[in-house]
Amino acid sequence: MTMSLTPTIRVQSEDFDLQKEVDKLTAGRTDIGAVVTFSGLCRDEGGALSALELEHYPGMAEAEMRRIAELAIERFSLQGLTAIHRYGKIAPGENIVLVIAASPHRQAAFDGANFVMDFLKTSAPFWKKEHAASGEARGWVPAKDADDSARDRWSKITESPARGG
Amino acid sequence: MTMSLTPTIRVQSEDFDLQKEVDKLTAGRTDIGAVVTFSGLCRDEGGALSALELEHYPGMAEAEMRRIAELAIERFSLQGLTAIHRYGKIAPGENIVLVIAASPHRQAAFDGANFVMDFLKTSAPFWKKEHAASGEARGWVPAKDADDSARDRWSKITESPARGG
Amino acid sequence: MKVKLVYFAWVRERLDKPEEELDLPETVVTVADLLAHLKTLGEEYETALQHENVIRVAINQEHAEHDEPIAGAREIGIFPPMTGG
Amino acid sequence: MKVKLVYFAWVRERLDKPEEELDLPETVVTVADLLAHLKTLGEEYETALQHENVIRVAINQEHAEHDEPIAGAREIGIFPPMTGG
Repeated sequence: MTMSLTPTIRVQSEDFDLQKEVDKLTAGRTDIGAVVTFSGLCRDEGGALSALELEHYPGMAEAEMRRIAELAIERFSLQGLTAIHRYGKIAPGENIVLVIAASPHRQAAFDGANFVMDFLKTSAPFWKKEHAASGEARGWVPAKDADDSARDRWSKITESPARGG
Repeated sequence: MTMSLTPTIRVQSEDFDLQKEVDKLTAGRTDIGAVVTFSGLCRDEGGALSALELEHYPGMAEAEMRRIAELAIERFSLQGLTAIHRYGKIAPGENIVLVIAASPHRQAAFDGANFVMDFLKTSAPFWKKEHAASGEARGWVPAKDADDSARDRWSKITESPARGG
Repeated sequence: MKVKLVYFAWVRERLDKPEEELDLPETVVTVADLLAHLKTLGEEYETALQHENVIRVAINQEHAEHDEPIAGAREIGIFPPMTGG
Repeated sequence: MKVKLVYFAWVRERLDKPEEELDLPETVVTVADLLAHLKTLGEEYETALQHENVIRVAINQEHAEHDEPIAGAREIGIFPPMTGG
């Protein structure tokens, strides 16, 4: 179960397909019982935005995502983990980020994907700039304290309250 | 946000495609920020199983799934929810169940999908029979106390510890 | 009172039928009464329903406790604890 | 000490350049020293780095605290708090 496993990490401008990415993770395997995916999408904030522009630190972005993914694999004994983050201009309704976690039982898959998202938000070097509906740049999205709190809860919890099969 | 929304509920023998089901949920919308999917897969238990056979109570299965879905939509203010459960013979590595939850922010989507799975396991009328690698029936899967505990934790938590954006 | 009974999983297998119509005596008021009555109908019922505490019942396709009345039931489902998902 | 500096998001925009090579004086030992030194290089540096407590720094593509030494750094990234995901 805890063979050293390599997460799939990608930073790309193209979109991704959930089913194809899940298939890559589960192909030929009959020991995976649960797969959780998280997709983060661009919202238009009630029509105020025409796009988000995602900037990243090439090299470091992949390295941080890999570090976070490996922490999650270790902590939740995952059987597979994929993290894909897009960059460039992204329109409302489009995908920004995908995390997939696979495990024998469901709670570890939920926790693994949730953990990766919380750390990715606060430590992977990506920045969002808003483009107004009118077209001009509206400025950079400020970091949220709520994201720090979401990350910090993982240092308080030693084990999850319930573990279903 | 809290317009009355109808969950998509299906009980079917065919497989499903994650991306297609997510697309149906998010089509034409620009207010969804987070989509969490859970897929439950058939495991072969270390090579011991050749298949799981899923029996269900037609009519009641859909009704219970809808009831659980509506509870989740209300409790987590979800923007969309899909629950699909397969029946019949399912081979190791194949999908059994899919839950998709959509919301503006990530924690509600995680909680919504997790909640639906916990209740679906304990109250949707489905039963699993194991078929041994040799082919003959091995008997019915017993219910697990861990599944009851996983469900019961939702009556203790009034609000989730952290809510990131 | 005429009612349709539907059985699932090992309850169905032990009774060797998926459903039946039964005419219940007046004395059968609750779910527990129904289970007790069924156990008088033959050995296969006794075997299928022997562990009454694990037997789940649905009245008109909604879960029901053992102390609930069955008045108004058109269809009663009897089955083991659920193991889907 | 010669080092490559790379800038992102509003730090990059305020400095109006994505990167540069700098020769740092011996007195620059920590990340905080580096930020203080940069602020002496011109008004745009002062503006970009004025709120030092929110400025994040990575040494050789790994996050670094402001009190960490920069010895051995080939590349130093300077940027605002991250907002990906």
